[in-house]
Amino acid sequence: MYKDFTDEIMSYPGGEKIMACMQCGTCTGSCPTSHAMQYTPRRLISLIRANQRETVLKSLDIWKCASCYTCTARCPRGIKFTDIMYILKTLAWKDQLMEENKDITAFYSAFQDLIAKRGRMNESELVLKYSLKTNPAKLLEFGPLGMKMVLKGRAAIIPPSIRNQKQVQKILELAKERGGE
Amino acid sequence: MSENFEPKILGILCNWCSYAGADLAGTSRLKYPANIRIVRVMCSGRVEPTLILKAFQEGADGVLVSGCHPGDCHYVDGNIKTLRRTPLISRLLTQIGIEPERFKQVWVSASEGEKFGKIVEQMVEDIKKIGPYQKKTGDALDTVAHEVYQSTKEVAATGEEGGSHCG
Amino acid sequence: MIYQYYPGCSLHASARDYDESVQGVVKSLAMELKEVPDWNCCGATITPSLNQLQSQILPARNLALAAENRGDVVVPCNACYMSLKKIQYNMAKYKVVREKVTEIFGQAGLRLTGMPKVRHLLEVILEDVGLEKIKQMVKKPLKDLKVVNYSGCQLVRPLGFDNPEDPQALDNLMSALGAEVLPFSQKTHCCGGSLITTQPDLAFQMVDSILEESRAVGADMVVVTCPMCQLNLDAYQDQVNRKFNRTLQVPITYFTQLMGLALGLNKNQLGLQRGIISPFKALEKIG
Amino acid sequence: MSGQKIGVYVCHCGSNINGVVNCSKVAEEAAQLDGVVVSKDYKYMCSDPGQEMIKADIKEKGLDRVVVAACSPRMHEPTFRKALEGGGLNGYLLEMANIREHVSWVTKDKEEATKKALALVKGAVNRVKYHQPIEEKEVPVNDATLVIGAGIAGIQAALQVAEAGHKVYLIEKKQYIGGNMAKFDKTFPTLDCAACILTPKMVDVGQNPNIELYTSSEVIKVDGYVGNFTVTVKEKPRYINHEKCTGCGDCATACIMKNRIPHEFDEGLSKRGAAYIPFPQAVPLKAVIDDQNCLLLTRKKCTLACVKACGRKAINFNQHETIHEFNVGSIILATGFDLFDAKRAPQYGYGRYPNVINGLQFERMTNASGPTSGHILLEDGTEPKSVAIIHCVGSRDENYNKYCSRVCCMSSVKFAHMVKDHTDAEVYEFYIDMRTFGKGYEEFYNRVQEEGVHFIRGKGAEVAQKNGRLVVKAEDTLLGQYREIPVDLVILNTALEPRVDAEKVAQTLGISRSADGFFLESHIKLDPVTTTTDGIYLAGCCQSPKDIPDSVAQGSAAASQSLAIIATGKVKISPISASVDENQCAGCRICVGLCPYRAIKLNEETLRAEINQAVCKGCGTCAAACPSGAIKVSHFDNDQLLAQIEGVLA
Amino acid sequence: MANKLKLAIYWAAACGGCDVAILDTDEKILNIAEAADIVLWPIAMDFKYEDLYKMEPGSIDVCLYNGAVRTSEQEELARALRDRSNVMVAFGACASWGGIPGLANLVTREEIFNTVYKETVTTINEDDIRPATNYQGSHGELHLPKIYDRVWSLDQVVDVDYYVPGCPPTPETIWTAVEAIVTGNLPPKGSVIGGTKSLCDTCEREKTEKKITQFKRPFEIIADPKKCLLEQGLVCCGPVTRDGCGHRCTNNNMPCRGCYGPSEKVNDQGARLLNAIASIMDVKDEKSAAELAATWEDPAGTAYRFGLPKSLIFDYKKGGK
Repeated sequence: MYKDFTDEIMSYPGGEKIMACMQCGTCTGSCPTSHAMQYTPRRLISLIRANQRETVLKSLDIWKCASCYTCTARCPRGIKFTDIMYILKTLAWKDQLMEENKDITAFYSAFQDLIAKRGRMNESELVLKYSLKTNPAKLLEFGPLGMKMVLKGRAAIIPPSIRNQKQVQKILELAKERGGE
Repeated sequence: MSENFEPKILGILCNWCSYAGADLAGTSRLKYPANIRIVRVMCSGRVEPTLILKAFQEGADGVLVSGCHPGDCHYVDGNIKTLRRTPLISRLLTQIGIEPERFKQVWVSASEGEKFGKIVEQMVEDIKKIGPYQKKTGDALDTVAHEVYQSTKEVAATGEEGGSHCG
Repeated sequence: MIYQYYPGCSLHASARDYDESVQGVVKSLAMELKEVPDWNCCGATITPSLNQLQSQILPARNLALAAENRGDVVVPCNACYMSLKKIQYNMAKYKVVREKVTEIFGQAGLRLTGMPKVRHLLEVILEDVGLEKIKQMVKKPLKDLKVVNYSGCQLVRPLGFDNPEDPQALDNLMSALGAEVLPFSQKTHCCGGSLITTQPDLAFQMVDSILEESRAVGADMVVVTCPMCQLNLDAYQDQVNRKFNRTLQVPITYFTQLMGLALGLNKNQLGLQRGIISPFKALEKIG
Repeated sequence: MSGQKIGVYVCHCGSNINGVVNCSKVAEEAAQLDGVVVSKDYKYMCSDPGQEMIKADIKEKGLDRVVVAACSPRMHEPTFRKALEGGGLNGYLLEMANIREHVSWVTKDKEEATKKALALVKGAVNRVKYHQPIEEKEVPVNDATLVIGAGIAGIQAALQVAEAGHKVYLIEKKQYIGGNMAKFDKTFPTLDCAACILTPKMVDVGQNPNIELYTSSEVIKVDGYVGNFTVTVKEKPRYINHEKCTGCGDCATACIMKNRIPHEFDEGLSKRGAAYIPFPQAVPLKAVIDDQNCLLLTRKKCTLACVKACGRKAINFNQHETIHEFNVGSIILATGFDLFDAKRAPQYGYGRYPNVINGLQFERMTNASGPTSGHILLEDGTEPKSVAIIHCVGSRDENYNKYCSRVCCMSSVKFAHMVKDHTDAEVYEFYIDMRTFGKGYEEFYNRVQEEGVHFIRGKGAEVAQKNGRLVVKAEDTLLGQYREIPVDLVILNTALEPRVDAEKVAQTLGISRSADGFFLESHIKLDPVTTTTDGIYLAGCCQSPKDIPDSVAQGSAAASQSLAIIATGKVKISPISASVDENQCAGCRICVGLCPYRAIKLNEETLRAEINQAVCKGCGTCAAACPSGAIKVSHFDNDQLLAQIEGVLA
Repeated sequence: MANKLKLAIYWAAACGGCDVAILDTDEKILNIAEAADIVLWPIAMDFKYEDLYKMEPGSIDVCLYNGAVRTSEQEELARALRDRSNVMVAFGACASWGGIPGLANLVTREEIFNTVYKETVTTINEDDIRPATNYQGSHGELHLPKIYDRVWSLDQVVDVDYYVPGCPPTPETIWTAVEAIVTGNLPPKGSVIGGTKSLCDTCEREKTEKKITQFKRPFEIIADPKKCLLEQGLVCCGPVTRDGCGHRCTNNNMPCRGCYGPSEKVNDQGARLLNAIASIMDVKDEKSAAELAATWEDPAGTAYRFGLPKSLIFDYKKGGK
């Protein structure tokens, strides 16, 4: 369906300018987490253009993006690298190619499940679900902070929800059916 | 509409920016559809709707007018006159039954060869969707009318034999 | 002026203080906020990481609901603000997004009847009320209060209303309220909000560099415009300080809380008591 | 239109056209067209044999119209017009069909290309039937030249014209000449002292009797056309009598605003008063009074210390602006560039951190007569131990300027050398690509590499302060790692941008600008000096960023263009112009206000519009607007265009 | 009376004003009657088709055909009259350029039928009966003319010798035409009876440099009777319209609507007018141009009030080019 990985990335909104990259590294230099990456943003672009799909999607580096959009704002060639990171993450998620990381899988799916269930987010339930999915001992870690939040009145005791939850579920399902593109 | 409909597009380009821009597309070896036929004018301000209507009369499916970007006119502000005319010409064309996709007025500078190619590409695509321009030559019943006329002539001819002039 | 209010999930939970101060301030400014009926979560940074189309459809539903009513959509949360603006941008720019969203909407009984303007609360206050008027309304100037202003990322990038590298809006507002605005290079550096749960090591470092500079320049508090930033810098501050051996605590306040104070509202009315790091000591300066 | 004899010539342009378009088929089919008596295809029509073929056919076969299907008329129309004239036909009886740029080079499918080429040929054949002979107009040339801008390019051009014995009016907006180059210390790649090579030229300008220098002056109006421009120049009052002033500087010492105003010439690194001497080698070496800061001029209140201090009574606050008018034959535009304001990219900390400076500030710092007497110093007066040089600030960047500023790689290498030369500091250069293409440039780069400069391939992304020290954040792309490099001084090598008033200047002179905002040349390769307006030439950075050797070369080239016109004594001007058919004009006045050159007037006696042929440039806007169809534009008239449209669509 | 002129007058798609205009020549009508024998004038005398078909080619000296061609009957008569007339005159704006009926070309026949036979509130037509050419009645089959898809000017259907412009032609114009015909002092074929330049030529209103800041409709302002109407924002067709009408409209402070057709060198009346007017709009950017242009209500209907079928876009010979 796609000529190569570059072609695939370019087919998504935000991915279209990837061929314009001149490998200047402004993205990496601007990135608050690139210091912890094996493949820096600039290198990821190189890898994409070298058709190394698996290497890229397997890498946990793409999950280190903090969505701060500094690379996007500064890119001298107008490449929306934050959007490309999102595209990479969705592909890795869809094709289940990412290296195993319980924390990431559990947190992201807990969040997504909550939206599907209630339409809105609440931190208490999210943390609870996340901890149960990973390691219930985590609850002890979150415990002190959670208590403080409760005491300060900053934890929702009754989970919020919306009236037309069916509609939200329906649009989410329809979106999923359409390949998530 | 036919499967392999290839629209004919007339491009009227100003000499200094857009024609040079189209030249640049050439010198840069950019490929774009061969549907456009370019006619050069010195300034887009030279373009009058007569030229556009003539194109449709001659079987064009679309007309593209292009000049220098406002502020960059070789003749100071000829393109300002172009931009004054465009909205009224577009409305006139729409009113007389020419779809808006068929007339485009754009700005292409001498350095925008790539943009020129893209514009042509887009226009060809848009016009392919709406199909060929139907000339306003009237309805298919022309032939019927003609037949009626012929038959009345026959009636007249038969009548002549025994008739006389009146009035 | 009537506006449509999209509070976002946090303001009904962990950022109740923000919501309280927003309500207080808008009342003083004679702005009317009406909540977008039955709004849903915008998907934040999670949904776009998992499913491209879902991440378009979620905020799009909010726009469709908002389009039924009149008034600009006012968003107090940076992340929600960006999500909503981004879907607008994508729908305008990409035909495929437009078509898929409308197609799905068609099947779910939704219709996008217009494109309401999406604006951050700070943007609305500065543009529609204006600094001049705010200056006149100040009852209790924030004199002697030294603040650093932290706009965060998504207020200014990629579709924000202020300079993405050196935003001015918050500085101007705080100066107008009488506070002393200290130079701060971390204004738009990321706090790591989206990574704090899953990759705390990365995020803690980011939180620390923001807090560290605020302490270095001598700020009494960090002013924020986003519940995510506030939570990160406030609730995790003790953990971060422990990790990097810092001793000083810096309170993190919402711009609306300080604005409320300056406009003469009561401290507790503004949720100031809800800060994990209490701002009260720092606020003694202004009495 | 019967009885015409048209010759059609289809050019192969080697394989450029014939590789895609079936030229012989086009020629064959063109032969069938009404009025065509000769139709041939040939390898290179623009070659001598090609042109001879046309001439011979005109003579032997009695052709009265010619169509050449070849490259763009913008390329070879003059060539083939000459060929027609060689055969005894008026050059305007030619029409070209552009089957190279508009067909063979842009079309993939050969069949489609051939079809399109034939359509264009049909259009040309149809059109040429309506062509009329047009005589080109010749006008005498005024032998004076106007040079706008007295930087290195303008100075070079002015001197060259003046030395050839012709009058030059040299106009400079600033109070002194020399432009940006006067601020430099050393020049790459030879490390010549900029002042040593520029100052003699500046002095020559001051002394050459053929050069009339106007500083503090601006061109406010240009009328006329090639050979006969009338230029209006506004000279601002300087409040100094130049005859009397000796440039001693006593007024500067006396001024009560002394040391209070940032000095532009030192890029803000030093302070001056409201009365000051711009710099020691300034030409003219006269005092300047800054009307924005002079207390007398701004607040009407001052002790007049300068007036008292001036022994020659040269200060005169009653001066007013003067308007001058000159008649010149050609104009050389050399207005130079503005430096990108690094504050527009706040991530680099310019304006926030005092030890972040731009290239020109560094030049001033290293200049022996500059604010630090040639020492590279930090704000606290100490020498830096580590210096970063960031390339491409504001260049090669969609957010600011897409183009490469061309001089920064080399000047950065020069800066690195200067730092190494003046201090013991480590130097880090952050670059995207090294572009050292000139004579001796790569060698210079090599030399500086060997001096121990660290070249880091990665664009500096941000300058921050950590623990009281500046750090440059960047990716070392060859390492594939994010790096933070602590330094004491950061030099931002910022982009060269079009002057902020470039748009106004372009409008005043009636010339165009390219997408990047610089003035537009006629042809980027073959005609980089002339503009699209005849008689106006470009030199130096106002056309595009360039270094000193290129600016000088272009200054000379522009001068030779001016001299060529003067030598010819007369110029041909485009004969394409509009005229009014009195028998059709109803005097409605719609056309009158449309002419950008005010060439149309209503004759109050006949109540008919009249067009001044000498002023009309032939754009045809009036003809398009004339409701009566009374205005004709030669060579672009309705019958010609309509016939062509009919042809290309047939 | 053998050398009396044989005159035919026919009324096609028109309002009838042209016939009235002939009567309007007042006492001159008597002169016409003196000079000519009227061999056919359906509005005034009883004629049958066969009377016409029985006539020999050339048996009519002059035919004044008024009205545009919209139906097969009108085309049939045009051809029959042409065949039998030495001189064919398109009489009035409708015959010459399509006139007011020609504005129907802005919509299709189907759209017109839908409006007339279906959509208007007062229409009750449950069986959706539409005009048809054949009808089987109790006494046999009836035939009705076909309504064409568009309106044609006379010269798009048959060869025309002269044009008498106007809606309707002024008595002076009619008399000039008749006089020319009677005296045999005929202008070149294809001539239009009237001036050659545009109406502005003889318009006495004061003209200055033109600029339009807003388009106005005649009812919106009381125009200054001394100044050019165009300069006051009223769309006046004078600049593109043939002189010769005697300024009937502009003398009454109303803008010219163009009924005398295009002046000599104007190839497309509407397009030329529109372009001329657009050129003097007082705007400098695309946004304000669009905004100002939007204040001109119905550009095509104004610029082509009397000449739409002769616009280049519609200008074909019927049944081919």
